[in-house]
Amino acid sequence: MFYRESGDFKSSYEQDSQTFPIKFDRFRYYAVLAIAFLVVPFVINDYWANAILLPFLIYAIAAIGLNILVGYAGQVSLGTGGFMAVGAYACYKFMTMMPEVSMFVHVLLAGGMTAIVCVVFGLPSLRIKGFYLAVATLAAQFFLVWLFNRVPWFYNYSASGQISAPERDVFGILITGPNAPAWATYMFSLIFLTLCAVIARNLTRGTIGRSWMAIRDMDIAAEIIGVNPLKAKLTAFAVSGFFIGISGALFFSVYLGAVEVGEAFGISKSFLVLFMVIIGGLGSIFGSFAGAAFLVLLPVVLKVVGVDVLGWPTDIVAHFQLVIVGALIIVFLIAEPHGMAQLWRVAKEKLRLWPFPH
Amino acid sequence: MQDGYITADGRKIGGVVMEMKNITLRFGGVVAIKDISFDIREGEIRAIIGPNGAGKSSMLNVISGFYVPQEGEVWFHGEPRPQMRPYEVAQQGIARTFQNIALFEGMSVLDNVMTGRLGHMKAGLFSQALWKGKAEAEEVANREVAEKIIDFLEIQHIRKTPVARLPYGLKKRVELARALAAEPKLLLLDEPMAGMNVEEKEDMSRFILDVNDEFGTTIALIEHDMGVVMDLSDRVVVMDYGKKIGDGTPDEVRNNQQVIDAYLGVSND
Amino acid sequence: MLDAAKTTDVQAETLLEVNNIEVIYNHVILVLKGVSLTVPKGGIIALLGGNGAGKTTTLKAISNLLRSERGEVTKGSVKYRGQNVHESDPAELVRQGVIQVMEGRHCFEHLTVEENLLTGAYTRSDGKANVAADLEMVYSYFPRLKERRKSQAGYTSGGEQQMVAMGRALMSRPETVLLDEPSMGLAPQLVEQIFEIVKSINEKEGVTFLLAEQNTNMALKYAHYGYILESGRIVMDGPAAELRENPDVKEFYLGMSEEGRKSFRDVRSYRRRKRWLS
Amino acid sequence: DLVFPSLSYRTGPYAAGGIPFADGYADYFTLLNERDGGIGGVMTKLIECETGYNTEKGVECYESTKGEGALVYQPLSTGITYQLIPKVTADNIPMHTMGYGRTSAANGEVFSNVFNYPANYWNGASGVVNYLLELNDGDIKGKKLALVYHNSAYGKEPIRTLEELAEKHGFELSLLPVDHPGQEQKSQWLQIRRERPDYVTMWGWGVMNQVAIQEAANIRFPMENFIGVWWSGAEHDVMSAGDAANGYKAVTFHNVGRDFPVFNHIQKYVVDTGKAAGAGDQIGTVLYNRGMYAAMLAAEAVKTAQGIHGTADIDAAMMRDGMQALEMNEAKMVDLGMPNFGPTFNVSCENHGGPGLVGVTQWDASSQTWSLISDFKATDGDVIGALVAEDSSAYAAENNITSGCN
Amino acid sequence: MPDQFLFATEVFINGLMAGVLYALVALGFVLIYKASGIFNYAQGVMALFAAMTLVGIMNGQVPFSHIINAVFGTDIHHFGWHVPAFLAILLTVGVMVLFAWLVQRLVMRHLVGQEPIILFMATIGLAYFLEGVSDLMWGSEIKKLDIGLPQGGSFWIEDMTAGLGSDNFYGFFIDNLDMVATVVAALLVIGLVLFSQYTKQGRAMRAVADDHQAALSVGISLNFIWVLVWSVAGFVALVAGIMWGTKSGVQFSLSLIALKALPVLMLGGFTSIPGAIVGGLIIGVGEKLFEFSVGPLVGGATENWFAYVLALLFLVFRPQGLFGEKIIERV
Ligand SMILES: Nc1ncnc2c1ncn2[C@@H]1O[C@H](COP(=O)(O)OP(=O)(O)OP(=O)(O)O)[C@@H](O)[C@H]1O
Ligand SMILES: Nc1ncnc2c1ncn2[C@@H]1O[C@H](COP(=O)(O)OP(=O)(O)OP(=O)(O)O)[C@@H](O)[C@H]1O
Ligand SMILES: [Mg+2]
Ligand SMILES: [Mg+2]
Repeated sequence: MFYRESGDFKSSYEQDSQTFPIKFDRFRYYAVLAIAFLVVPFVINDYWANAILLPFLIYAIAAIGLNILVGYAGQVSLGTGGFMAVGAYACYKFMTMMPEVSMFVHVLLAGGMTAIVCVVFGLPSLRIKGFYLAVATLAAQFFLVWLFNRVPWFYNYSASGQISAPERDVFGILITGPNAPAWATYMFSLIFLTLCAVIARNLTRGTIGRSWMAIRDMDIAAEIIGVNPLKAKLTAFAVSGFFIGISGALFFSVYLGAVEVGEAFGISKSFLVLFMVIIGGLGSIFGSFAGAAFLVLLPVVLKVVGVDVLGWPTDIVAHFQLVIVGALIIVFLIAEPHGMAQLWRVAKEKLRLWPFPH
Repeated sequence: MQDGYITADGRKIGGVVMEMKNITLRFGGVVAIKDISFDIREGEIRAIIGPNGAGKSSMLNVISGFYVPQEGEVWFHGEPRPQMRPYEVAQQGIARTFQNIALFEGMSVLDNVMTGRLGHMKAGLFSQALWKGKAEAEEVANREVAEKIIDFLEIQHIRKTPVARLPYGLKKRVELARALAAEPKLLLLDEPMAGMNVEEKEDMSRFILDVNDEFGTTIALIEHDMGVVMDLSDRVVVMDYGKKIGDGTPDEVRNNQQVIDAYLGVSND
Repeated sequence: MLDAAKTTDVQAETLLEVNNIEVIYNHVILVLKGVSLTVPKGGIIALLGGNGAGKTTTLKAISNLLRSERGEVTKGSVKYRGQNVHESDPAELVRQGVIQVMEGRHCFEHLTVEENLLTGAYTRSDGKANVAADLEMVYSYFPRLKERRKSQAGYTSGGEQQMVAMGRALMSRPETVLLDEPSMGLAPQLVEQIFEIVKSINEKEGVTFLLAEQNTNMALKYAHYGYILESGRIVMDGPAAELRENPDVKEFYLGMSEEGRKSFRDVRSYRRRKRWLS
Repeated sequence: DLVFPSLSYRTGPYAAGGIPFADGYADYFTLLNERDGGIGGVMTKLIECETGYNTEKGVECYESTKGEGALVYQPLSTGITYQLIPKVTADNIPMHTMGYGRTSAANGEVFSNVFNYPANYWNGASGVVNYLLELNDGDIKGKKLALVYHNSAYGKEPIRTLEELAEKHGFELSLLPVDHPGQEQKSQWLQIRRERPDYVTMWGWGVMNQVAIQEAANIRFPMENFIGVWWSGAEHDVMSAGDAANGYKAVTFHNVGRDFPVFNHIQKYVVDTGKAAGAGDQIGTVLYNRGMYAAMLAAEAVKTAQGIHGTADIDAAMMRDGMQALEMNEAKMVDLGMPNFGPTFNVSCENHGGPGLVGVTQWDASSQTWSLISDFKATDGDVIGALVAEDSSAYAAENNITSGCN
Repeated sequence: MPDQFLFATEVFINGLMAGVLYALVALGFVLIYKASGIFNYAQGVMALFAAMTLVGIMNGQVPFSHIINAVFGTDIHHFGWHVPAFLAILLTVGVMVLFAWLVQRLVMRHLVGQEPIILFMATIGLAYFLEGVSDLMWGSEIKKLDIGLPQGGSFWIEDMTAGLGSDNFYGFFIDNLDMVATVVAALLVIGLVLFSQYTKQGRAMRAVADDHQAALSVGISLNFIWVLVWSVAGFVALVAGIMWGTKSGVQFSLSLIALKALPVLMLGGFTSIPGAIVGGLIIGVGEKLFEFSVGPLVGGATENWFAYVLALLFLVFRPQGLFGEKIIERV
């Protein structure tokens, strides 16, 4: 009904390349932003912040980052965990080396650092493709984890090799440490997520985005029509690394507060973020959000339903959780291989034709 | 460099822009191109024909730098072209279409056409990330060019359609649009009309002629439809299993016995 | 060449019957809007139409390859020898004798040319000797393939791949062949040769052909009957000979006007002309 | 109700260890409810939350249970412990990390809400060395000790202590890290075979334990000279090596076997009434005992807190006080049906770690049982105390904690 | 001979053996990749599942007893019989075939013609699913797997070689189980190579990997091919599960051995059966020698990343792995 493109004419190309060319979408987008920024901070509590919203926001950033690499540039990476670790450790080092600087800066610097590391590990992508590349990125994953585990300088020589986030603030408001208020950690992550999403959107709708997609869809043809593969791939690794680094930094400092590299940034993290991206939809920013929400929320929901509502033993619920998540992934892929974002798109197309079936 | 001439229908053909000198290309035991030389003049429509597997597409790949010939040189604008990567070749103003359509399937038609303009867009990463200043202005300006080409090729109605959904013939047209968007000086077309019916071929011919007329674009064209080749091209190179067996105006080629034996066959109307 | 007389004697038994089918891609894109056609046993039927008319879709709907492209026959039925084939697996159809040569070659890139041809004989169980004989037959049709038999299909030229695709289909000793643009990308002699092959197989072995073709001229020359498809609907059908004489077909599909063939260079206006439907 | 969250892991790579512990922890509280009607008349309530040994899930568990009036956390994972240390301190909920977690949390002046009595890893390391000293009549100069450890925060814990002790006693220490999960240890054991250390000690967990014991058997390393920490000394660790594992040892801070009256009660009140957390077949296994022991210590701390605050329905802050004032003596233990089940000790504000008494157990493959072969003995307080002071003051400095007792 | 050299040789030999064990897992990946272009992430979990099923059958465990007991309040665990190893293996093979059929039926046939990454993702879903199911079915405690394979170092070899070096050298240590694994792996590889190169089904398998649609169009039944390869992959998983399970007991971590197989795959080439073996040997030897020589200098535990870095280095020179099919790059 309300989903009408007609009557919503665009008279310039600026308007046509907007993020949300349809008025209704735009409206909904502002509504979501308003709720996220103006309502949620006032009603948030520790549980919602720490168990649901923070992981969602932070994983969404990582998913956007990985989506740029996998979904837009077509370079499948399984090194996400390792790159998040770079973000986390860089952030930790910056936090302890320059305690007086705003947390905001630390996180950005951590992102930058990760971008550099990511580019280095992206170099083989110039020769290695497809699943070979995916497996090759595992080299980054294992090497980085080993490095952070092995070299005491990274964890400031602490006895056990764990790093824990000291208290740091932004404009006097505590952001890290146990005393940081839930709303502050939430807002801090939300701001980063919004920033990342906007940047990602801008990059992907412009020149860079198109050269990434060209490389993804057919790298040889792309090169022949004038895309510099070196530049396209490495910028993708850099931008992706920047986002993933930010998410790693937030993951460590704001969300968990203390991490052990092998456990927090192990290979399962790489897979988790990749799932988010694929389930959400490759090559879609919205999909990154959807995928992160899905994989953060689903286990919690299943747990609540299974343990709290149905009162089943926790282990049976945990096993069923695996079974259900696995089955849902398959069901989703069968229903729509291009992810939740595509489901949404098809739904919109249908709405547009409504009430006619096609 | 020789001077140009005026064709029968009044088009001006300039000097030689590209010259292939004794190109030999081998793949393991297969010799795809055997010591072939020919030139392409500015503003002309140059056809390359020959039986299947003769090495025509390979020749285009050599021109666009994707294949590196074992022997021979490519001269461009009167000087030997150094060994370069395909994207550098493209940046010199050479655009092309592919025999087995090579569109970016995950993108819309418009985005595909816009990729053709990548070489003309220079905004930096930061400007693009913020979508302010140069990036936005550039996007709009280039979009206008792309839209003009979309209009020209009459594909406005599918502008936003993902190319994966298009039928074969339209894909070919989108590919042409993408190549044209680069505003190339030399356009290489590899069987642009395969899989089209007569009416569509007529349209396609029209587009090609107009590009050539309006922008003065030099065109090298591979095609198996002799009607099209003979009608459109100024000069024709004939290849047969890697060797050049004919080169000249359509009429000369049509009457060349070797060409008739190897390629045209007897009953050609 | 064929004449009208020939078309009548093949009118015998209906092999394939497509009844008013509707096809939707991705649950939303309606492509075929009620297509019906019948293919008699031993006939060569041409399916003509412009780009995007739905020829490929029709063929895929018959061979059931649609499903793997997220397309779906939502209405109507496809019957082969009176049996509904809607549910059967494409491989099952091949075993029943219906094989499709897909548009755009679709060779097995990593297999050699010869291996590609041999996969065509996958469903056969009449012994190695017969398969070998047919392999020789295919090589005799396409000598070029014999030269390239040991190279990976991915590295052969476009036309060579087209030959591989054709040859591969012939290797299965089909009863009915669905040919999608067999002449695309082939050199002129070969185009004629392909049609000659089709004709001879049709005549000698009684194989039925349904071919989607852009080369209307050739198609109508060899086919017995033709259907013209436009925007997902059949707009005209009739014996090939009649279609060839139809003035509209002549103008739009054969490129001939009253004065005979126009030069491509002389077509000055490319604005859309008359359509049967729009 | 008295709420006890149990952050268990019955799935994932360490499930085999997590299940018996969680069962023991749960069954003891069930026993208290069934037999005694709770503690001090207030029923206990166990909230189990599956972590899968994963820190993020651990945080989720913590956040979702802390609102329910949780009295004490037993996170059962070093990773989760590090995570929760600042959180429980801010929320003023006590946390008990028995035989794992952050060792320097023994310093209660810095870690006000974290307890790791009765023993920690450094006690464990020292316990191993003391035991070797005992075997060698107090002189292990020039002997070689190899440490095979899980390459994680947990596995690295004993290194500092062992290094100090190596210097002190003049033995040679070589370090052999094994990466998670530890399925492949050929390199490490070939190296051991080459170097022929006199003793091997192990800080392993999960599949790493079994593989190590199997590999030790393969190279015919004498099992008596192979001593694991308490997380490398359960039945399933030795079982898969079969007879070859006979004689393998592990240090411990609690007793083993099912020869205690309390188990009869559990059998009667819990298992036979169908209220057991697991299948009921784990009673008396090492990790079950440990879980139960942890629950018992928690219950005793509740009783202490109830005594201090004069109310039966205590909250988390009171629980902390109870834990800080906990006294375990033999009389109490006999009363509870657990004579000599663990060392006797007192907790104080300064010392959250107890006295660090460590015993040694040994595996007998023919009877398929572990038995205590050396009673709970003191460990090297000088070395450990210095290390605790150093590490905790570093933590205090990093986090602006003013240490001291209130 | 100098001892150091003998030690290095010993490490080398053990590296070879370890490599064979990796290769056993890698083989399963190769099979499925070769036959459908699918990178089957679930291969490791399949090994776990197969091994668990084998132990469960041998011990007469009641499947899903845990849930049954939880739901119905019953207390059943065992049927009370013991199945001989040989029979149990046969039954397990049957279960794996059934599993293959289910995979085809419920997953693969709905994903015909999808991009590789989507199929990859589906196998990840499958891995989760199977992991949950195997735990529910057989419980998550550690199980001992003993089908009578010899274990422990071979005394014979040790004694024979002890004299080669000084007193510090005790002879070569070679694990009996590893030797068995080597023989089994060799047999498997020979069988599989014969199957995929010289049979019609083998050719069809490779065709399917190239182009699902075209394979369908020539009458290759994807469903049949898939059931076939997944069954074979299930069998290979069982073999790997037996070898690794005997070594370390059957428990969750068995599924993680997949991670050890990936560099092997990458190095050998995703599509090559002999590649899996050669890759395995190179990785095994490489990582062991590196740990032996460089490990002590950098603090050890280098094996995990070194395997990947080594494979990466090879790839930079041969992007399709040592024996992988050349990646066709054409326009
Ligand atoms: N990369 C390659 N590796 C091996 N052989 C190749 C390669 N590229 C082309 N060839 C071979 O070189 C010959 C020429 O191929 P090319 O594609 O140039 O033919 P073509 O003239 O374009 O034919 P068609 O009209 O069929 O497209 C063919 O025999 C082909 O098999
Ligand atoms: N996978 C698909 N998803 C969505 N739409 C599709 C898909 N395949 C084809 N179509 C649409 O179906 C219509 C018919 O396409 P089809 O390929 O059948 O045409 P055709 O007659 O074979 O054309 P051509 O001669 O160019 O091959 C086209 O408009 C096309 O956009
Ligand atoms: Mg060609
Ligand atoms: Mg078509």
